Amino acid sequence: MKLYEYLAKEILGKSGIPTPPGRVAMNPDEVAAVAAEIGAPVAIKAQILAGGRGKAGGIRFADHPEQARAVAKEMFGADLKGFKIDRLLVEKKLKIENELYVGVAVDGAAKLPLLIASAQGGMSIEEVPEKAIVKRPIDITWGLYPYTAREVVRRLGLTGTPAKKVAEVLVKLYRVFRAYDAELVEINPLIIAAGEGPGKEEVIAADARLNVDDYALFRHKELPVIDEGTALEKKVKAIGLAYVELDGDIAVMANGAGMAMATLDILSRYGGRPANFLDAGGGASVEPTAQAIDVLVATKPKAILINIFGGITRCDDVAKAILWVKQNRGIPVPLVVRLVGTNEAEGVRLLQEAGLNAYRSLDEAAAKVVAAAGGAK
Amino acid sequence: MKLYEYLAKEILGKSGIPTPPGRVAMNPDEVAAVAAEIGAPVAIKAQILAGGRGKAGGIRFADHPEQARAVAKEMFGADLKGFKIDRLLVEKKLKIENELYVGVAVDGAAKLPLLIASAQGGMSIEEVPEKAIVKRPIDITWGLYPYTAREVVRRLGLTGTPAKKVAEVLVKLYRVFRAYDAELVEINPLIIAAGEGPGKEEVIAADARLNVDDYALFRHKELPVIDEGTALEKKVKAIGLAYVELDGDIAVMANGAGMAMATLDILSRYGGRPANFLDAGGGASVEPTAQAIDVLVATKPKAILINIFGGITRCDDVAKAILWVKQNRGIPVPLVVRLVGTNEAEGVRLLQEAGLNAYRSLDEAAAKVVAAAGGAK
Amino acid sequence: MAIYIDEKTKVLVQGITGNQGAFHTKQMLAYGTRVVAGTSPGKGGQEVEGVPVFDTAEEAVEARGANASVIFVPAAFAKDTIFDAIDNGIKTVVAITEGIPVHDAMEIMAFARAHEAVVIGPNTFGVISPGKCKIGIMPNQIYAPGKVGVVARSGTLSYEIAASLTQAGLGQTTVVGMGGDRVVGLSFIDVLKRFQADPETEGVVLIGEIGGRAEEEAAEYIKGMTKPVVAYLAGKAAPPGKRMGHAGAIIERGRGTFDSKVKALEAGGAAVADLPWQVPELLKGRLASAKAGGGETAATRNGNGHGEAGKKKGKK
Amino acid sequence: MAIYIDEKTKVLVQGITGNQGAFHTKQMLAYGTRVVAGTSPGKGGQEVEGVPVFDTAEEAVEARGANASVIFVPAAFAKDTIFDAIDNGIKTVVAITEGIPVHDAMEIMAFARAHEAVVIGPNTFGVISPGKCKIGIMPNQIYAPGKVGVVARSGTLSYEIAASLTQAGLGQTTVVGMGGDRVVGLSFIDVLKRFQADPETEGVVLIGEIGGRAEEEAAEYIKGMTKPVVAYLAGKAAPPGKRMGHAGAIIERGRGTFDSKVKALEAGGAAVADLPWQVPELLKGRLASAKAGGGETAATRNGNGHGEAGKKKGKK
Repeated sequence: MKLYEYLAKEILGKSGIPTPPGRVAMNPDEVAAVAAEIGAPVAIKAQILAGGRGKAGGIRFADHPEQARAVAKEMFGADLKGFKIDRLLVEKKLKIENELYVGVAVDGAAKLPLLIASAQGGMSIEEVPEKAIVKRPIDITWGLYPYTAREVVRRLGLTGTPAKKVAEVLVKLYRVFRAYDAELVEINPLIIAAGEGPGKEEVIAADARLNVDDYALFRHKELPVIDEGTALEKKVKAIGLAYVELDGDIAVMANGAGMAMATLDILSRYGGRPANFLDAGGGASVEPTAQAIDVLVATKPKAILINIFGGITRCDDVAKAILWVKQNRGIPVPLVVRLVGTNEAEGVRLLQEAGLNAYRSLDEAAAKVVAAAGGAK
Repeated sequence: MKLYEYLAKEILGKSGIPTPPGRVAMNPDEVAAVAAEIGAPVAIKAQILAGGRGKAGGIRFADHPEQARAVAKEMFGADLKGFKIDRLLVEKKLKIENELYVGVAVDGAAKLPLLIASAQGGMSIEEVPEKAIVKRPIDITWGLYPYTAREVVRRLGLTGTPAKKVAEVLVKLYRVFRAYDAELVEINPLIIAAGEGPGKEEVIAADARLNVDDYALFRHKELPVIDEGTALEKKVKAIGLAYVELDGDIAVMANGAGMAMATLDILSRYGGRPANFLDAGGGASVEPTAQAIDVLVATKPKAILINIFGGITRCDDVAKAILWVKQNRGIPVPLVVRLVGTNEAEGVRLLQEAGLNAYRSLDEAAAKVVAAAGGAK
Repeated sequence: MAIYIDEKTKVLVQGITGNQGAFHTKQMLAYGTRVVAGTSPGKGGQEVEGVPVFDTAEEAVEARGANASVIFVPAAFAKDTIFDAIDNGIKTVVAITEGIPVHDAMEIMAFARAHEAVVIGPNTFGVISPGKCKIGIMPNQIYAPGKVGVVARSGTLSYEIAASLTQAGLGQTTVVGMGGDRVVGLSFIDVLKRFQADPETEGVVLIGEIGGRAEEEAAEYIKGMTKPVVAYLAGKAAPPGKRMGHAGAIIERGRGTFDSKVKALEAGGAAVADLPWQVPELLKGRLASAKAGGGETAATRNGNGHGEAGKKKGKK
Repeated sequence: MAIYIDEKTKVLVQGITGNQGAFHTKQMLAYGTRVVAGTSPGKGGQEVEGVPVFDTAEEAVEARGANASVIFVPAAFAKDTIFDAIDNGIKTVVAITEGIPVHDAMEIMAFARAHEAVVIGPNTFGVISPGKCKIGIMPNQIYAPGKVGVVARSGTLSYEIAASLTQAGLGQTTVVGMGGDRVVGLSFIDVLKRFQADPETEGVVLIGEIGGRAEEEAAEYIKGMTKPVVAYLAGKAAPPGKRMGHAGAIIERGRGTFDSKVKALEAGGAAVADLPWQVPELLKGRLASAKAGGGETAATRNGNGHGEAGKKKGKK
């Protein structure tokens, strides 16, 4: 789950990392009020769950509260990178000396947290040349200690007060990463501001991103629920399954991500164009599977392909789900079912009794559904 | 630092371990008020920093608030195991099914936390036969997980709801141990109460002890400061040195605990009786050393022995401290100094210039001071 | 021989009293797996499918000599349960559970490393050495004993391919599911090393997918292998930037694309099948030429397998 | 030979810019110790007594090849500093710092164990191999190279006894301070094993005190040693139940009493001196009879040393 910038900053702030004075606002009046409260000039930042916001015009500035209100009026409701702007973060505009990147992410290959830092902040870390990035795997058993942070800031070329303060931020950032079950927490840019002169430099998180592991949300009731994706994606997520929208006309359900992808590959090979795919996952029982099929029907495809190789998923459960939808909602388009594996015989029998056919070969089923959808394109 | 029972219970309660309803009271009226509030019968428990309180009469009961007031009047101001009672914990009297002991302590030899549990609670763990005690060292790297707690409760012979709840208490108790830098945290007795029938048993911390590592108090500003020991011991502790009162007439200062003990041993051998001993520690500078000598003088001994083998402690600093006390406060009793080690020549020179003699041999110094104090006893 | 598990493996089912735990205990017993014990805190003393249930792994190991464990407990309890197994000396843990928080997974792997235990999964279908032992949730009927090692990221896709291997007369030494989560215990290389060292395994099938760098890294190792490797990769038609169900299956910044993986694997000497059911034929070709060519490594061969089966080309 | 440190040891002083750090750097250099670097975060680039100061142990190890470290930082920073040293490959850490929280000490020892490093201390006077290397705060002038190993819980008491050994012509291979805190890195047995294995060490002096069970455990090990051991124990006159400065030096529930320790050590074959300055004479007797008796273990000898020197008895 991605958190809005302002929520991520609230969490960083609570953890002792300095953030700019400011607050989120839900309408232009509130924007003007916050600008008056914290003092202009201010930055007005669209709160959307996507990167590259700055370049897309999602960050603007105002020199006084009235200007802030005017700018806010333009921004609210506007579309930014596919998201409608419904909240703005109003912050004191910062005097920037230097911009760094610091982040902690899960490194799947190393099976460890990875501390990432660069002296070239302000742009997406993907655009920073590899040699300007410091990466340091952290032993999750022991955590990130100040000495490691000192080693990293030395590699960034920092000295004096900025070195000390950035090292402190790294230690706190890792704590946030752990405490909030983050997949990624990053501050970009982490800015160094002049403060009141040499030795008084300040280090401030100017932008922040915090993505919390969906699997760990059960132990983070303190966090607001933020739903991403289209309405349909949200609906399927609520059932507990994975759903991806594509731009073709054949709706696809398969069980297992690898099988789902292979099914798309095979459809493509036959010239079919998938409308979406739905991963029925491992071991979904009758009811969620029925709900999932219902979702597929609702996308109004030209045809539907259900491809199940039963392991933890039982073929008879899938058959029951199909029959439930057929009987209760109706399936108005051609449905091709491929059903093998656990409890296959029982599943096939149930479908046959209801006059539905089930294929054993995926090859055959794919050819069939492409034809049913009007042939190769 | 030892915490009073009521403070220890506050901490356990905040950590999710059930404690009896109740509150501390500082006078008989308050005791009666608490008794009325929580409902009689109540237990009234003297809050002192010593064990064995129950046997010594420090726990009494009352059936109604007026009786509670009367009992409290008798208890306040009374002496209990060398402590004057100045606060009482008033708690709901519990119906006890079963009494357990659970605790976590630092195991110096294993260099690990040690989980200790026994089905024979209610008495001092020292009195429980070794074979009735379950000990389990905890890998501090990983902590205490529920599975370990389940293994321990199984060894205690618990099953069903009590097993489940006691296991939960163990996990929480370990968290308190770690979070509060405890040297020891124990619940004794941890009682199992019948609750509303089978499967509804409740597990409640009826008494609790929490000793926090003095060295870690700097990171526990949330805790109240509780001073133990005599006035003099407190004074020396404030200087940052270790002081122990004994019952003889020769005041002893040495540097290092081993040396201090050896000095007492040698004095004893010559028939001398130490009044106390003060460990000047490693590397104390002039001012605290002078304050320490000042404390020794204030105990009005018949003679004073200062035995310094300088390592991190410098002999010249010790000499300066002695001279400062001599000049500013006066030393009215015979002073025998033994001074060797780091900066010895300079220290001896300073003493000699002020007309004081310093011995190189501890044997000789010990004999001398015993004679000065009136000979062997 | 087989890798990770064989006929001597004594299996503990953790979470045996749950629906999935009980169902798959029955399936594993039916397959002939020596399921010796189960755990379920608070339910010690019960039986599931004739298997005794204990409160703790400690008892299960003491009383029944379990030396491998399979995890069916809910995600929130998985870390504690796996720690329980490993701390009590179990060196092979198969974590079926889906939805384990990734921080828990990192801690599990660190704990396993410190105790020299192997964790297969999480979010895996398990591991099977056909005819000897099955630990997992895969269908019983699709495997056969034989000479092919199979390692896969994805469950059902591996069933598809295992079934086609069996149908083609290519039995398996062991089929290993690495698991679909972002942090899992085994890498392709870990498993390939075992297959390379296993005297009974003559060829290996690697079933990968887009995203991450695991297949590219495996390709480097394959260069030094003396046994032929045939790969199938899912996700050719997947659009970049969309997460395809598995945590890793997302193409980001040109990394982990289908083409880069195919290229790396072929450069490493593996053959890459276009369609799942082409794997057996490709492998047969490779096995035949390996027999003819002796112990050369994949890197010294110059066969480029991609499309071989489709184009019906023989070995050069 | 010496144990733990010798003329090849290159020392890093952590906390070199503080008063104690700077003072003892000077003393160690004066003794001839190869102090090659210091650390003090934020003060990299400075020099102390001609020794270069770095911000991190990493730089000190890279630039100067430090392979041992001595800790003078305040207690609150000790854990981070020791982790820094160990994580950068230093295998011998001497922690002088007093007042380290006991939970930090437990974590330090776990970290050291995981990294196969030795921590001497905390709250130790250090370790010295006379004539070769001194890492610590002990006076320079009281030691001499020789054949006796000394291990002590307490600093000043060990100075007293080391000085008396030197005066009696008994030089030392190494003198080790275990440290006075409740949790320290070394046990008597750890050090005795090293002395037993060290070809140059011919006899050992053990300086213990009341409290705990360390001396009793050491006594068990001494039974199997081929080298003579003489012990001195402090705390004979200490009243039970009072903590005598050191964390462990308290007699509780009849454990760790002076008499129980003397009994155990004598049963183990060690001689126990009544007074510190009797140690050299006792040791000379033991060394002479060990030479006469060859490689017998302490347990096979029947000498009871307690009071030997006082009573001027010869060896039986």
